[in-house]
Amino acid sequence: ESHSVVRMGTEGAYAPWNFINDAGEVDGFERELGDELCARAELTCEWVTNDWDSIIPNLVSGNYDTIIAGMSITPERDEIIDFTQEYTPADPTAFVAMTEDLDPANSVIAAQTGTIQAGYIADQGWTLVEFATPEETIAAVRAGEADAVFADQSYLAGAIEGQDDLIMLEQTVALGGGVGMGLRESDTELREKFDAAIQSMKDDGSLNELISKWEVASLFE
Amino acid sequence: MFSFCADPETLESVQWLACYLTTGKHMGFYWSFLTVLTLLAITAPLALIFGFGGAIAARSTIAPLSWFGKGYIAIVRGVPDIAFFLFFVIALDQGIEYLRHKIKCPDWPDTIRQGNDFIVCQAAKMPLGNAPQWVHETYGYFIAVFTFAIVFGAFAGNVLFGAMRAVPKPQIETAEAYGMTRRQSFWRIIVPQMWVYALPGLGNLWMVLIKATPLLFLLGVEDIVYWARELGGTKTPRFTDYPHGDWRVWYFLVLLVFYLAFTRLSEIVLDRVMRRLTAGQATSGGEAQRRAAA
Amino acid sequence: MTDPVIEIRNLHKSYSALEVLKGVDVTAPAGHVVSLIGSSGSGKSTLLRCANLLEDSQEGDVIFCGEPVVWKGTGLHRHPGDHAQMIRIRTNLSMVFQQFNLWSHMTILQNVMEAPLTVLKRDRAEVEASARAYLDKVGIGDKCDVYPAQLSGGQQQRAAIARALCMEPKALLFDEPTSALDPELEQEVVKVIKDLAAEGRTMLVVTHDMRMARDISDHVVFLHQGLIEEEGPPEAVFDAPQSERLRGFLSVTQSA
Amino acid sequence: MTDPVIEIRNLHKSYSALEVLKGVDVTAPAGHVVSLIGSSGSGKSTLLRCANLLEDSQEGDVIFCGEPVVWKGTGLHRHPGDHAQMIRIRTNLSMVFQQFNLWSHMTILQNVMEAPLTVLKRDRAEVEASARAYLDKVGIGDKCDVYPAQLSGGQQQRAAIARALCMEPKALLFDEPTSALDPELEQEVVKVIKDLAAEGRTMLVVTHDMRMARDISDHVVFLHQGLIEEEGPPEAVFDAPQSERLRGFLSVTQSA
Amino acid sequence: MECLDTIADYGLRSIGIGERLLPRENFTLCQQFTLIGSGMLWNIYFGVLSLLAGFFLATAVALGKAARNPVLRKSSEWFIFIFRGSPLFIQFFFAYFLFLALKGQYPFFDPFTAAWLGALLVLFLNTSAYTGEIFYGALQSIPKGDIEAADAYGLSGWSRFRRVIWPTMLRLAWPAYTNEAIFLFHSTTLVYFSGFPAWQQKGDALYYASYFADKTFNPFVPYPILAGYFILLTLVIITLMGRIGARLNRHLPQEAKRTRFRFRPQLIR
Ligand SMILES: Nc1ncnc2c1ncn2[C@@H]1O[C@H](COP(=O)(O)OP(=O)(O)OP(=O)(O)O)[C@@H](O)[C@H]1O
Ligand SMILES: Nc1ncnc2c1ncn2[C@@H]1O[C@H](COP(=O)(O)OP(=O)(O)OP(=O)(O)O)[C@@H](O)[C@H]1O
Ligand SMILES: [Mg+2]
Ligand SMILES: [Mg+2]
Repeated sequence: ESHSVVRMGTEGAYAPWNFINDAGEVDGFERELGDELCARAELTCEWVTNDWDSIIPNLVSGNYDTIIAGMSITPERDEIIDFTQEYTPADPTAFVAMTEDLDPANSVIAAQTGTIQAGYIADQGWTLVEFATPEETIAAVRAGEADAVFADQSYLAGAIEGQDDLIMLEQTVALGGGVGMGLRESDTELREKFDAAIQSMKDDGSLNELISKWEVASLFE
Repeated sequence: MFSFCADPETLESVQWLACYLTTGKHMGFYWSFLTVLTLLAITAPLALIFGFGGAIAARSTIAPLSWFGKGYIAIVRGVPDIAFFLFFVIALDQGIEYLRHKIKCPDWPDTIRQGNDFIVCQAAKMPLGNAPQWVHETYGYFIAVFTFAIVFGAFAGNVLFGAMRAVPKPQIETAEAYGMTRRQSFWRIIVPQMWVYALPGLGNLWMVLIKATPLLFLLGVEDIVYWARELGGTKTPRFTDYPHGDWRVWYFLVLLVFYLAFTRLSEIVLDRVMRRLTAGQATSGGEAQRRAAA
Repeated sequence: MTDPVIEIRNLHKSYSALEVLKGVDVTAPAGHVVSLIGSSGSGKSTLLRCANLLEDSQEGDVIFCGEPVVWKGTGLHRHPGDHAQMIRIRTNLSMVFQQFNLWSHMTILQNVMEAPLTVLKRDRAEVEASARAYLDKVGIGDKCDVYPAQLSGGQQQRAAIARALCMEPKALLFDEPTSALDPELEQEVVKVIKDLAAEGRTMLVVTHDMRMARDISDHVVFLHQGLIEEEGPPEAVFDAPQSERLRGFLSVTQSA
Repeated sequence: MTDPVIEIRNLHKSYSALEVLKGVDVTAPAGHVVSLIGSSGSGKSTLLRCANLLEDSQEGDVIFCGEPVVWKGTGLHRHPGDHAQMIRIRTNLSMVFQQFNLWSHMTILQNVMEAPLTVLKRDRAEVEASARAYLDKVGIGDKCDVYPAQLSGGQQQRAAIARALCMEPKALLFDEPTSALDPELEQEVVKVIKDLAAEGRTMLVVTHDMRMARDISDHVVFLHQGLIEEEGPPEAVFDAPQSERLRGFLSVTQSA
Repeated sequence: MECLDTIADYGLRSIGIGERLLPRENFTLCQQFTLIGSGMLWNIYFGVLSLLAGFFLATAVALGKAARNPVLRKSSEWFIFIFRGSPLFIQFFFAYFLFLALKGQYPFFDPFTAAWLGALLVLFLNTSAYTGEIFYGALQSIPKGDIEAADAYGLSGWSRFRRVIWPTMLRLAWPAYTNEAIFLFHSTTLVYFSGFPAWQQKGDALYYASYFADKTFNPFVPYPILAGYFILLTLVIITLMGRIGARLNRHLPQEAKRTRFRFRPQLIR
């Protein structure tokens, strides 16, 4: 199967990984990374945004060819689709609250509906309140509806920048694996191309450069 | 947009706002209003046609056709539009590609379902894999229109079915007594008279349809609500030249005004139509009109 | 002039439990006017409605111009079996309803032109001319462009008569065509009916007006509780009624 | 018996451009029956409708039992100003409509009982008894529990009459109360009207039946093109008509 | 039976009774049916209460809009306009926002930011506006003769309304009102989808359906299950409303029985 144009599916609502910039285009760490990978693999690429909820079904159904949307590699996902090797290491999950002294077990923790973070809080038996968008989780803390937000550190860092009332707590939790690019299981050829391209970026250090530029995760050793 | 927008940090508030409101992202926002309006303009007549077809089928004396019509009206009407949009569009898309695949690549060796994947030959892709982005977007848009029309067609079918039955029996009987066939009395008496009974229901449906457009994003179309959320959310200086706090309230207020204005416009038009339909009729509406005119 | 145009034989009709017609025979030869009289609720309107197949009857025959209606099913499930035949009969048989039943969404002129245009497919200009002529004839030529709801009762009734005439049918069914008309107009209608009969059209007329029945009829049928109690030429029926019931029915009219 | 119960003075009424009543005076003393005759479209129904305030009139007065209707506004905006008064007048003034206007969602018995129960707040058992009695009186006691759509034209008209009678009002307005009735029933209705007059009730009756008008009336009013052309006791009006128009109108009736 | 256990564990999960944790892996069909069904409790709760309460407000609003009194008329018109003129989720957004603000001021408003009260209130007002407009439309097409006869017999005010206008209004409005009832139940899926937060993973049917879709990456199982539940619910609504509708129309001649046996050779008529 040949791909004359590779359609790259992303969400566009998860800075700094991927977001829509002032010009209305997809921007962020993954945009830059994806463009570089396509250049190295000598592919013509096109960017497509899709709602997070249906991002995997639409890939499987062939509406685009890759998912490059800050998606952690988990065993469950890996059963349905294939992943390239990870292009960032696991990003820790962190809390943001109004005060330093937060005891998660006796607080109301906000998370985005259906995320692994929400699942984790439910597992712990803490009081979970779920909102449809990450934006609302932060608003809820400010409004006093929740005591803390539980989300990816890189996202929280970007979201509270310049907002003095909110504090990122020291405590972090490691959830999920590294982030990789998702592809259809039948699309082995394309996966190999991207794998090779990621490897070459790892090898020449350009990947680490990108990671530190966008502050999305820790660097590769 | 404006030449002075080069370095937004130095701007005064008015200029800043002018620059802010003309970013590419805002252009997307403005454009999406047009998207929504065209969606409505295409969906409404299409849904009416589907509904009319459904109602006619449901009234048919041929059992299978009548079951089909009633089934369509009852089942599609039964599913919440959100739930319908969440799986139907993908299914529809796959269905189209499946058919194209059967026609275009009859001797394709592999199966279409490979594990979790749905794979058809390149020629059967809809639109073709190498088509430019706007073709993909237009295709997605029309799939969305079609889906909306199917859903709202079922409701329109129900309204029209009821309206056809509300036409007083003697009126139809008279037509038959004058030798009109069922078909003739349907088109000459029932259809013209049913609008009076159907219009309030259809008007309501139109209002509901307008309010359903925020669901467009579920169908992969970037609509006004998507942009309002996107633009209104808190922006930190790292990712934008125009940082601001949570401005969703303001953006949603803009949407509110848009929807209210559009509703008002629709009401005025519907009111005119209703006035025409009730003119001279022996109903309280016609009576009120007569008294008002006096 | 003796071929029957409308022939009804042994007609039975029930509304679920209520038997309204219990075996009625009526024959109307070409160019004849047959009047149906009888007390309220005796089944006169029902008989007319059965004659042009608006109601299904359970037993008996309806024969129009020598052609018997083809039935399908029996008893309560009996209904006309040949659609084309039904249409053919109805276009040759116009009815004026007791409640007028003008189409409320059309102006008076449109009401009159509707069936000739859509059913008979006649030429529009020609139909319009004849519609206006008929409306003038019944005296409401000035009400062409108003809706039925804006007419007085008598005006509506006259519009309904014009509508039936404009079909120029072989036979007409009138259900109390003068109930809402003043004596002057009633005389006009009597004249119209007589003219129609002279043109060779056949008519079944339900009426409560004995004077009119006597004036126009070639034959009078007295219906009582779903059966024909007595019938005959008007002179016989009105001047020498045989049955007790008919004598009772007529006495009030005569005495006054 | 000479206090006027219904008094209409110089009444003017237009439907937008069409002037239907052009200054009409009608007086009906207690226990009197006043008949309105006139050709179709002359404004008889309109006059009745103005009398019980269903239509707003533009000029003139309506006086019921000596109490003049209070108006608000002028000209085309004139309408009754005192709601309580309007209700009071209407409950004492029942109307039988030309098109019957039975409430289609109620059975015949419910139709008759409705107003006495909800407006007059009379006792249910008593109202039911009297409703059944009135329905029997008009000969449709067996149709108590069916809906109007299942009745013949004459039966509907009789139900409408029973509905009006059951209100036991001071005055009644009849709009062609016998149009759908056969002569026998018509005589029944004439008898009912005479009985009511004997009980002291006042009536305004629109009719096309000159015989009936002569039978029942104390006073006959001939309406022509929105004006009273002639009026007087029945003998005078019918036997010695003064005006050209009335003579023309009556000639058809007499001659036959 | 394994499935019975699942039902026991999760049947009432949406209202916080039963298993604390949602299933995490090896999702069975039974689990999906049970949890989504459990979520339906909320959809039914929101739908039934707001529909019942809305019926009365809608009647009042429709009468208000038809009233001569300009204050009544204008306020009814504006009420209908605002709630019918804006998408439900914007109403949810502003209501939540407003309740949050009020809560900061007055403790009375504490429960309003929870869906069970806040969303219910919004849905109630929303359906009242839509239904009010439907009823108003029906009021406009009541046959003139019916009202005239009522007027002529001195029926006025409340009794004229209750005995003559109201039954006819309902009869004329019924098909559209049935549609509105269905729409209302459908809109209850928006409560947690975009509007109010879900606490402790207690949500409505759509909440659980998208939970499963998210975990299994397969929209073709949970959403059709959800659709199936709603079709059932809709059929119940249609049946109930149809019964009432038949009662409202019981005076019309029963034509259906007769025509059923007719076969007409045309495909379309
Ligand atoms: N709602 C209306 N709008 C406009 N014109 C009307 C309306 N109702 C009646 N008219 C006109 O007013 C005139 C008088 O009508 P009305 O019903 O009073 O006549 P009528 O004397 O009762 O006649 P009939 O004996 O035929 O019942 C008629 O010419 C009629 O066309
Ligand atoms: N749709 C119906 N359902 C049940 N019964 C009906 C129906 N239509 C008429 N009837 C009954 O059938 C009988 C005959 O009615 P029909 O209308 O033929 O009487 P009619 O002779 O025309 O009387 P009128 O002179 O009063 O018009 C009446 O008793 C009536 O109640
Ligand atoms: Mg009859
Ligand atoms: Mg009249």
